[in-house]
Amino acid sequence: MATPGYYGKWGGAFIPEVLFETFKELNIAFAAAKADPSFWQEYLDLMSTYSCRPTPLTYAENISKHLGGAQIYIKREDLNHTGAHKANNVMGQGLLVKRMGKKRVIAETGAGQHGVATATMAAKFGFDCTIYMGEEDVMRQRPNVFWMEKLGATVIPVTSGTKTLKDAINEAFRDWVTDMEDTHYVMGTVCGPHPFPEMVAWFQSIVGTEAVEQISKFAGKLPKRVYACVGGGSNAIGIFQGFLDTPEVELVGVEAGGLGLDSGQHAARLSSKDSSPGVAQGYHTMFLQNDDGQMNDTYSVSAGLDYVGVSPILTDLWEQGKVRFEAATDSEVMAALDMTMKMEGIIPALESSHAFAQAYKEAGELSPDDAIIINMSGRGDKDIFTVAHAYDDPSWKEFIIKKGAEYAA
Amino acid sequence: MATPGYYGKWGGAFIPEVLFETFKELNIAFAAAKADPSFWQEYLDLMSTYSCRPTPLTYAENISKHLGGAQIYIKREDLNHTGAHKANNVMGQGLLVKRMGKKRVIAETGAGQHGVATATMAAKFGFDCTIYMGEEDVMRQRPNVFWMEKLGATVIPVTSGTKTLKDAINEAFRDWVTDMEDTHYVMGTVCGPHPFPEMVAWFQSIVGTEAVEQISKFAGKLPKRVYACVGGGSNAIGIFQGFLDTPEVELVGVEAGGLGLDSGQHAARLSSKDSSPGVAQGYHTMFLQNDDGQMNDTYSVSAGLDYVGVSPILTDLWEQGKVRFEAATDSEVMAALDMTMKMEGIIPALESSHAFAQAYKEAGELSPDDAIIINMSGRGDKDIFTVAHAYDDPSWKEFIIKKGAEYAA
Amino acid sequence: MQLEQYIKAELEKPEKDILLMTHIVLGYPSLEVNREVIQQMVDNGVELIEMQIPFSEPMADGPTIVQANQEALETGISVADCMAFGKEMCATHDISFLFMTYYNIIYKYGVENFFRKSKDYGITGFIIPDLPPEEGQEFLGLAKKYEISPILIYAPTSTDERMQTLDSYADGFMYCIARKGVTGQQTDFDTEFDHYIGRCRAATNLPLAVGFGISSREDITYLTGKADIGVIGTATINLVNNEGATAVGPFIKGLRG
Amino acid sequence: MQLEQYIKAELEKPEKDILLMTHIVLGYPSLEVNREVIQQMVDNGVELIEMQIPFSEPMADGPTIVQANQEALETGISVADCMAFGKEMCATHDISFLFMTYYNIIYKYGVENFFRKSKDYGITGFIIPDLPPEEGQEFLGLAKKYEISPILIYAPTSTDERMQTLDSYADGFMYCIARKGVTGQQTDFDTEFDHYIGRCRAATNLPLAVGFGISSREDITYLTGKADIGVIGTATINLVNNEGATAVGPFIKGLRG
Ligand SMILES: Cc1ncc(COP(=O)(O)O)c(C=O)c1O
Ligand SMILES: Cc1ncc(COP(=O)(O)O)c(C=O)c1O
Repeated sequence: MATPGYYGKWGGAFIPEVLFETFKELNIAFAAAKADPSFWQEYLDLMSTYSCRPTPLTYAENISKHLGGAQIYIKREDLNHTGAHKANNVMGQGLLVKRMGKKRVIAETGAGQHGVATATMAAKFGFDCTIYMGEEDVMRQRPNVFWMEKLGATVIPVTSGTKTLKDAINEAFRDWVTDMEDTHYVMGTVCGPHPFPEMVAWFQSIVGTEAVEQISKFAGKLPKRVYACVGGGSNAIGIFQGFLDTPEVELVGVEAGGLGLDSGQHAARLSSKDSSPGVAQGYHTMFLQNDDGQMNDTYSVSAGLDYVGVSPILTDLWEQGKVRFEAATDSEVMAALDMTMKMEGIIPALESSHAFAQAYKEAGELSPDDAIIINMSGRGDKDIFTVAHAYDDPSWKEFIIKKGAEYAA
Repeated sequence: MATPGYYGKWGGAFIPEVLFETFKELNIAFAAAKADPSFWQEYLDLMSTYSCRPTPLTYAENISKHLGGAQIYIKREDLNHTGAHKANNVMGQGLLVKRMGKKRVIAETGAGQHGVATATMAAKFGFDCTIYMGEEDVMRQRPNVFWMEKLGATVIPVTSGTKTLKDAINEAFRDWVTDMEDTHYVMGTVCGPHPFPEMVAWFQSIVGTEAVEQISKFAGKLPKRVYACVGGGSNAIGIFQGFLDTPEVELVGVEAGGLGLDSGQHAARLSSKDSSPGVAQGYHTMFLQNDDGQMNDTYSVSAGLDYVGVSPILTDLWEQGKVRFEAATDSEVMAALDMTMKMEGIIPALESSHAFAQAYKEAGELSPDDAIIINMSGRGDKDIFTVAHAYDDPSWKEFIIKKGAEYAA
Repeated sequence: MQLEQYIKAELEKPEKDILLMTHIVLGYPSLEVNREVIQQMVDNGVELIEMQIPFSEPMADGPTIVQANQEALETGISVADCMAFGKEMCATHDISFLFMTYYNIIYKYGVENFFRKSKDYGITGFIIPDLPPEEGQEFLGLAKKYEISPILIYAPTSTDERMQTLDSYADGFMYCIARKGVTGQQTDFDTEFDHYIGRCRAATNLPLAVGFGISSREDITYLTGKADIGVIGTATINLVNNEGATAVGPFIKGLRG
Repeated sequence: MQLEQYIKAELEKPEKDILLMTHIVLGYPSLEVNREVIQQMVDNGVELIEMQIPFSEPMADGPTIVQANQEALETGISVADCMAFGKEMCATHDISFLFMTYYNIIYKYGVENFFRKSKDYGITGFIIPDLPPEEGQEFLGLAKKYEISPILIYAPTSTDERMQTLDSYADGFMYCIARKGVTGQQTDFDTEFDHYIGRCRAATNLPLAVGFGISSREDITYLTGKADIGVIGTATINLVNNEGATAVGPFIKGLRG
């Protein structure tokens, strides 16, 4: 890295001047924490007592046999407290906030997972908490909103722009520029201005560190490929970090192909031709934007992947050819989810199901002597409204109609 | 134990003659498994790779300070795959079924947790799966029904009797007497005819074994008290087994107090005066029944505790004075849930919240030098419809009304 | 012993190749209707009637009888009402009456008390589907003491060895369930059944009753010569539900010869 | 340099204790209305106008301007339209026009191309709230080359040291945001503000513009003597929304002396 905060030409810290000191302070605090081994130890202790780390690596025996190719292992981030890898980042930032002596946290959330994780962390650490969430995502992920509120957070639906993740990020920044002394913005993914990408990647590296050790133990060798879905990129960079120095391991980032890459209805930044370099939300990366630099309205069945930008770290790795990017369409994702539930008894989040879909497409190309890892970033329970809707499940509908009528009465 | 399957005068195997051979076979297979150390090792391996065992012991620092009494530790069974301790039992029985060469499993379910766990296990092991669930519980726990179906199970709503757990058990037996050669009935709690209580207690003992080790490490001593909610009693007996030989540890089973022990609207077998010895569902225990021996219609905000009987093992321990039984009312439970969410960022299942409620009532009596453990049998996400309803949450209602109208259109 | 003697005596009557035992859920739909149905049964030659005392958890029964149990209980019928009705029936009709119920009913009533009263009334046997002999030592002892036959059950899943064990405890007759499952579904009679009933016959000297899914003249004809008693359960409940109590007489009459 | 000279020259005019800079979101509600509003502003003595090229992610703006950006984009306005309009305004009115936008707009347009065209049109400065000098080295170099003032921002959170650093890069004037937060909320002027503006003055020789929440004659009166330029942003957007473009003239007229 030439300039701190840059990954190749990607990254940076395009922040309003009013936050200059806040970022300076954050950079200093983060650097100090990173340099202090006791901080990481405190983090590991917290994650192993409050969450369930190390999370298991599960051998998907049935699907491996069914596909007849590589042996498939699943890294179980769904078993974290709050149900996703988001907890890794959030609890780490929580420790940092405590160190900085701040008393309030804010966050954006797309799928709601990061919001729930942040509200949880705030409850645990005794912080005030406000969560910004695009109005459309509030609709898609209502159960998460309910729990955030019950955890003591204030959830603010964001009605500007496309009413999704990127707008929630803007709104969180608007809060932060108003109230920065006591407030830390808990960025939920490995994006945004420096030092967020570095910080989030650091906390998420716990996934990769564990995964390397586990696969070596269980499969007796490194995996041929590692698959992770990519929204902002935090779960992907988390697991990929375990394998960056071993080029024989192919790293595959899977983006939301939505209705197909040709449909314009997707959120594929690095696997489609629809993105171009840009600067927004505080950093330089490949964005889905028009020729004028206005951000596009992206689409995905999964709220957590429905985002215009992508981690500058991943963009750099992509540019260097160190990570291959692919997209899985909504329908491929639903099929992969279905198969994973029925054959392994595991319910991946819709986001994570993208990684499963791509791995299933490719597993057959590999030999039964090969191992691959799918990073299961989260569990799918949270997606019940979306999944039941996608299945067009009649008894679910009937149930909701009945409940609705009961409440309307 | 004088007679096998008896705990004091409780227990037994009151089974229809048609199942005689099935039980004989089961007893033999179970005894062989129990005597085979490689079976337990296989179980441990499965639980540590497919689920997240050992589950953590979390120190509830904020609430401990707030209540000013004992240091409160929470055993995190919610972090199991499928979200509750039910997985321990189910995966164990799954291994046994595999050993017996059967191809189909059936189960009853109350809260739906055991149903989801069984459907999950069946998917993992490649078994056919049918789940019996009281129609009233189907209504209360619809999301679980949805997931069971998606996991490949057939869910049969039971419309007989009170349409709750006990009726689901009857119905499961009716299935079993029809189809026993290839079918194993995965009893979900530590009740029913021998060998089920012994078997379920054995698989759940993993909780207590871990808890003893963890509390000794974290608190440097044994706990003063251990709290667990008691439906059938499996999570309670699971953790209690770690402490049965150390009488200085007081064991507290917490039953569903519903609207109060005087209201008749509860499910308190051992902590109320409303129960009497009886024989039903294949075993001898204390039942909530009338003078004629007809079972009462029990009540609790939590489907998983809403049951007329209770483990014969616990009844024996109660009779011997080795476990104290208490009841927590619905409103105490909601308050405990609320406090746990807001102060610790943890969402216990409504069932588990009973244990929290009782522990919170008593923590202040103890000294800050004492430790106590609450067994968190499961996570509360599954209860969103019940909890949101109990909170009378307006935006949740609005959401449901809107969704309902959308589906009705 | 009394029950077995009664059965053997009836079977010796020249026109009786096979006896009939019918089933009644007490209080369903009401004791009045029970009374009428029993009258029809007796008038049309039924030799044994098992009167089921309803229980809230009829684990071994199928949907029709489950619902009958439940609805009977909803009318508020008590075990005492059932006992009194049993007493009345024994006094009124000169055939053999048995109580069928689940163990908890007897257990809560007081097992010995239940035996004593039943004996007084003239009840000849008890059928308790959830009480295997291993759990019923007290019960079996009292059965001996009060000379009420404990009817035990053979199932197609019973091994020869198990049948012999059961035989050592049983009395009156052996209740052979015709197939796996609960009450109320049709049974297919085939060579497998013949083999099974042959095993039953070999295992015990007691008369054999065959129940579960017996509903027609064809069934009874098939059983004649193989078994000693045909048990009609759900069939009459359905009949009463659909056509009323008066349909029972002609139905019973039509079953034999 | 040109911009600073213009400001100093204007301030030397005897009747001008303070200058006014107003703000416009291009295309909101339409370029026609923008044209009319600018006419009113110019006619009533405004010395500088910052024309915001709408962006889909206006991170540093408050709800009114966010919505204006969004609605402008929904009309289909392009960056090219905005440039052409800027050119027209520079040609029509003899005051100072600046472009305000977020960095991505310039970046995608081509930074040097954007400078070249703007220079051609007569644009005097750029305000880019998400481009701190650390990220804007190329931008600042081009600003020098094309003699367009890069307007940098002082905030109440800026330390004296930071202010000096910014001063070393800035040109034209210094944009002092009156308080933390986004555009559009009222600012309370108090001794804390006075202290802050004193620090600003000490840190730079450039003229000071004060913006964020300036909306009334009282505000302008308060700023007079402390700052050189009062910036009216959201206030005129609200005015046009509520009372139409013709209300802008009297409003502007009423702000000063
Ligand atoms: C379960 C899950 N997986 C993946 C993502 C995508 O985020 P990222 O790419 O940062 O891992 C999200 C975001 O909300 C998520 O909730
Ligand atoms: C989360 C949870 N806790 C507790 C129970 C009660 O069962 P047991 O007493 O067997 O632990 C249930 C039953 O469904 C449950 O789902």
